[in-house]
Amino acid sequence: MIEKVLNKIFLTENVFVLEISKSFKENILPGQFGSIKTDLKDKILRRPFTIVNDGNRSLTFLIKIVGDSTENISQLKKGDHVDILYPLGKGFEKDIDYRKTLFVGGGIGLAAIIPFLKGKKCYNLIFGDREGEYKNVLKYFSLKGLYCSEKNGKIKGYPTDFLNRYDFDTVIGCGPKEMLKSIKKYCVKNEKRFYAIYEEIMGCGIGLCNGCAVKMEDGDFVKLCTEGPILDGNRIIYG
Amino acid sequence: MIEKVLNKIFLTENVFVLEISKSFKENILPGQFGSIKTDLKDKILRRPFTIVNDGNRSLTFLIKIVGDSTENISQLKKGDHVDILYPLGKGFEKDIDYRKTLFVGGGIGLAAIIPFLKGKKCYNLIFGDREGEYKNVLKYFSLKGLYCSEKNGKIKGYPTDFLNRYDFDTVIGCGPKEMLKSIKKYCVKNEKRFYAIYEEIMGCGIGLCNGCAVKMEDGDFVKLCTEGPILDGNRIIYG
Amino acid sequence: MVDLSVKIGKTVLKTPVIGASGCSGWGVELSKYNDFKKIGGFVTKSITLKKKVGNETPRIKEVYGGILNSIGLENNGVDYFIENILPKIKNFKCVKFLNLAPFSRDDLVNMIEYLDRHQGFDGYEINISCPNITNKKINFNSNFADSKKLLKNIRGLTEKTLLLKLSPSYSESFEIAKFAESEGFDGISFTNTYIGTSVDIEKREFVFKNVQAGFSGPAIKPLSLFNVYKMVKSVKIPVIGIGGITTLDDLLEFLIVGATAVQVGSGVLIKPDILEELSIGLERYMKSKRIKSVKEIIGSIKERL
Amino acid sequence: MVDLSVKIGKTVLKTPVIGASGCSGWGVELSKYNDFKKIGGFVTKSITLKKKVGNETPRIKEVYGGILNSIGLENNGVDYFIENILPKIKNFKCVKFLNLAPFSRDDLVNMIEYLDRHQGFDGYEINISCPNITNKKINFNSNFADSKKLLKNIRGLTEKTLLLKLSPSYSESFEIAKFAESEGFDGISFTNTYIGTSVDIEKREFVFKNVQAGFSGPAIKPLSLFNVYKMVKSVKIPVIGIGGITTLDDLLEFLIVGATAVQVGSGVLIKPDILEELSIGLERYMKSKRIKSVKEIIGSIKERL
Ligand SMILES: Cc1cc2nc3c(=O)[nH]c(=O)nc-3n(C[C@H](O)[C@H](O)[C@H](O)COP(=O)(O)OP(=O)(O)OC[C@H]3O[C@@H](n4cnc5c(N)ncnc54)[C@H](O)[C@@H]3O)c2cc1C
Ligand SMILES: Cc1cc2nc3c(=O)[nH]c(=O)nc-3n(C[C@H](O)[C@H](O)[C@H](O)COP(=O)(O)OP(=O)(O)OC[C@H]3O[C@@H](n4cnc5c(N)ncnc54)[C@H](O)[C@@H]3O)c2cc1C
Ligand SMILES: Cc1cc2nc3c(=O)[nH]c(=O)nc-3n(C[C@H](O)[C@H](O)[C@H](O)COP(=O)(O)O)c2cc1C
Ligand SMILES: Cc1cc2nc3c(=O)[nH]c(=O)nc-3n(C[C@H](O)[C@H](O)[C@H](O)COP(=O)(O)O)c2cc1C
Ligand code: FES
Ligand code: FES
Repeated sequence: MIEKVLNKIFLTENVFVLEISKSFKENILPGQFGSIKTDLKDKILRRPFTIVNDGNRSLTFLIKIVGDSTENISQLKKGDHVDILYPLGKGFEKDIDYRKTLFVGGGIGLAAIIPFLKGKKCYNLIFGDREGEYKNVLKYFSLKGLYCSEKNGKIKGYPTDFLNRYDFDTVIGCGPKEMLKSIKKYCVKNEKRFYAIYEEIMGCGIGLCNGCAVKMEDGDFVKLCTEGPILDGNRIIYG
Repeated sequence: MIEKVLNKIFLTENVFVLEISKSFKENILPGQFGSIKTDLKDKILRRPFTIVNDGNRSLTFLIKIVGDSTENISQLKKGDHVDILYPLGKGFEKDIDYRKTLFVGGGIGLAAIIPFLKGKKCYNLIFGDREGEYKNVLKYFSLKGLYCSEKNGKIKGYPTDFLNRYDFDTVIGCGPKEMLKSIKKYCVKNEKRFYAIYEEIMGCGIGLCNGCAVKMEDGDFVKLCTEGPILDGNRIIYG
Repeated sequence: MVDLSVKIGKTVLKTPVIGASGCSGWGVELSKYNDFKKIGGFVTKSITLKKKVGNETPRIKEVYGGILNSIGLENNGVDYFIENILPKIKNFKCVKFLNLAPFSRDDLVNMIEYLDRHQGFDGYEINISCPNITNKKINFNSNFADSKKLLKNIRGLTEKTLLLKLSPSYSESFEIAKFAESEGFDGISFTNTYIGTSVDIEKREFVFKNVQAGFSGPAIKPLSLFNVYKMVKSVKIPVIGIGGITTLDDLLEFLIVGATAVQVGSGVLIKPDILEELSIGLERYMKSKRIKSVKEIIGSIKERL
Repeated sequence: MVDLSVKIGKTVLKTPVIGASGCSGWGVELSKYNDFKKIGGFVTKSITLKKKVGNETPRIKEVYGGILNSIGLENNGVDYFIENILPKIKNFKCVKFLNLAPFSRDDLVNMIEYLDRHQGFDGYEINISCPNITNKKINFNSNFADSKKLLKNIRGLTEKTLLLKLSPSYSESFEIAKFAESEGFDGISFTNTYIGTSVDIEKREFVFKNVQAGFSGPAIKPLSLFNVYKMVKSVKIPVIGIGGITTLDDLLEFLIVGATAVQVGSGVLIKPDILEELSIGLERYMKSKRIKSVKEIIGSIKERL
């Protein structure tokens, strides 16, 4: 599917918001993603990015530059073409009791949390910002929550150090694997539900290749791209 | 060597003049060329282009878009970087008696002729322009000569149909292989000298790989990139 | 009208463009991106007798110009396929080959006997060349004698079209192909992936737990084009050319050297509608060159003797 | 200071980065682009006993991610080399290996006897693996017995460092390498180019008159990385890793799996100063990681047993 770039705003030195046209009428559920193919000739695979906002005429992404493809996407200008497959992945359809749910985001993992908080007044959010780069991002999406960072910022420490400050029965989390691992430890010990929005390198993104397998506790593998990306965080074996 | 784009002018739909900075002080002889590496990741080899003008602070090229690399080069903007090796090839050092020499150019082969005519008042030039695209190019370089074209244009026919109109002992020619072949036939029959500025696909362009071999009449092969690109047109076996 | 159809065994494909095993899933996902009436067909993911859990992650790594994969034949076994998948793909309008990955001759015989009682597919592609199964004992492709024992009298078990998928990493592949021909196989699918590896420099470890992985994609096309040409010279039965095909030019090169049809693997992972796109592209090419039947292209290479 | 030096036989190279045969010309052109005091060395174009005219054009074709070449060992023979080229390269400050391409055992013996009377080079790389010589009889690499006859007692002819260059296209290469080791060879240069082809669609002809050509460049790196790892496991003498190396990461991957040094071929054709660039890059990497000697990197792969 070829869409067009509508808008691109850099929020930090290497994190930017990308808005593209949306030709498919399907509405997008939280957790669903699009998979972009750049025109870099030596890059074979598409790259997956969470759909952060479904503006029914446009799609919004929050992307951090980590390698060649994200770098290439960051240079797109208004009107440029984007080769993207969407919506992919299984959307989150369960209803959420926002009073009893804790959202935990780490770094660019925040992107996967944003769709859940759109238009919501009160929610519990802990956001870990290792190098303290994401302040503008929180402001841009007008997100409020417990903001912690290892280096600067008032509250020092990892997001998982503050779980016990909240009364919740479910965690919805996305971020680096170490963070998800320690959330699992906490949730299993305290019998909390944990939905992890997981990230693994993908091949096709549409269920053809078995390349995105995630190992679960019963030894079985689950396809992240079609059965995820939101999985039962308490059963994932974090590689 | 990394040079900078100073200027780029499209003379026709797919022929453009490219001017780049010149850091090496060496002066450039007619026939010498530069070899450009684009940033297209799937294109391995450099592409050779005749140095059309040595402006001692800049180098000028006349390039026709025929494939991906020439297309990529045509999109360079002022200030962009150009990865180029130059000067390459053996320059033409013999003196030329312009009254007794006939220059014959075919299509983009004209580029290799231009350095010989720079600043010259009177010379004999036959220029074959198959689809009649090169009028502006001749004007831009203020070249005058017998202009023939198969399709439109006053004088119909191939350049080689008009050789007998001139009194000469030497031909300096560059263009499609069929044209060079028929010039050879004429020059061998009428015992004329023929310097052919030959084009063959190159590998390294600097004498490392033996990939640019041109078969000569005594069965031997000659390296186009270091012993050429100007060769004895009467001895080349045109593939 | 131009005729793009080709025949392999009893199977007639509408176009010579087929989705390769392992990159076409079970066809269900593929049907969302291609009009199955306009493509040749697809080969299913490899099916093993019993459920097979795949290899550890990572299973896939992009390298310059291609993909390294170490999936490890992950599938739920032949019973699960018959109950849950076959019903879903039975009515797909294109040709369907089931790729079988036996670990022993009994496996192969049992699988064919189970499957042959059912309809809804056109034949089998026997895969004896998976590079991601480290257990050397069952790497038939590397051993001519083992392969002969495996393939002997398989022909008698089924009337359906029978293909053999071989690896480019063993010179034995050409002998095994001739043996399969003598045993009545209908075609040879050549090549499977090439054996490559990749190192994580910081961790000083191989990226894949099995060390080796299967290399595929545009980077290996010149190798497969030569291998397919050599195979066409070795057997008279149709050869299905596989390896790095992603453009119309690639497709034409394989047909010209003598491939009766082609499979596209990595190309589908990048562009899931490529099977339809290549079929339409071929049709347009033939119209523009006034070529009435694709058979005029197949094997049209001018040999220099 | 960090120590980048490596030893192969009696030869000590200042860095493990060497220009591959056929892509380094005679070193003369290369000396204009690299400070020879800062690189390991280079291997000359293949030398044959008598003058050898190369193949018909085209001899080189760029394909996706690599180069197909069918040069055909063009050179003016050993006498011309001794008279016209050796004097020019004698005083170059880096290691120089002469690549010899024998068509018979006598060729090889004569060439070494002629050359060994002279100084100004460090050793020989015997090339028995050129894919562009169609005369099957002299394709030693494909036949273990022929190779043994060719290489038997060659060691005694010279005190200089002796390398054997092998092709990835024949499984015999590993046996031949072990034999060369037992015969006292100092190292194995692995791999030569892979066999590929290309078709001119309009003309319906193979691009190369010999049909097959040698495939090299970044596209084949994962194949060579695995081949070199397998060779390191097969012989104890140093293995020089070759195949698609164009970046520092590539160089590190080959050293980590156990290559004592590497050769860069196609990479030099693209970037003639790459030998110096990679050597400097390796030095910077070692300084940043506080690695005192390159020997700490060589073979540092954590094996998963
Ligand atoms: C379901 C899903 C949703 C995602 N959503 C977002 C998003 O909203 N915003 C965003 O910026 N990124 C997101 N990512 C990650 C994004 O896909 C990678 O950043 C991107 O693929 C990197 O491509 P690259 O070529 O720039 O980097 P590469 O050159 O491919 O790799 C650079 C580095 O990033 C790592 N990396 C590459 N791909 C992934 C991956 N899929 N997951 C984790 N690490 C990876 C590599 O290991 C490497 O160290 C998502 C990934 C998944 C699987
Ligand atoms: C010594 C020399 C001087 C040259 N000077 C000029 C010049 O001043 N201006 C100019 O526009 N071009 C010049 N050329 C040709 C130029 O190098 C090719 O046009 C260029 O390499 C094409 O690259 P590409 O990637 O755009 O096309 P490709 O995709 O590489 O090829 C497109 C088509 O052009 C043909 N082609 C490619 N390379 C060559 C080549 N070297 N010679 C002939 N045909 C080729 C191919 O066969 C193909 O049909 C010169 C070539 C040589 C050898
Ligand atoms: C991710 C992936 C999974 C594959 N799985 C299988 C498989 O299960 N069985 C099989 O016979 N081939 C399998 N293959 C090999 C392909 O069918 C094909 O032979 C190979 O990839 C070369 O073609 P390509 O370059 O077009 O991908 C797989 C390839 C890839 C990339
Ligand atoms: C144009 C060209 C010419 C070559 N000539 C020779 C040769 O004469 N002798 C030889 O042993 N190898 C020759 N090679 C093979 C290279 O030495 C090297 O083994 C191969 O190209 C793989 O390395 P690369 O991918 O870095 O190029 C040649 C390679 C190329 C590209
Ligand atoms: S990425 Fe291919 S199946 Fe999930
Ligand atoms: S192009 Fe390499 S030697 Fe001329």
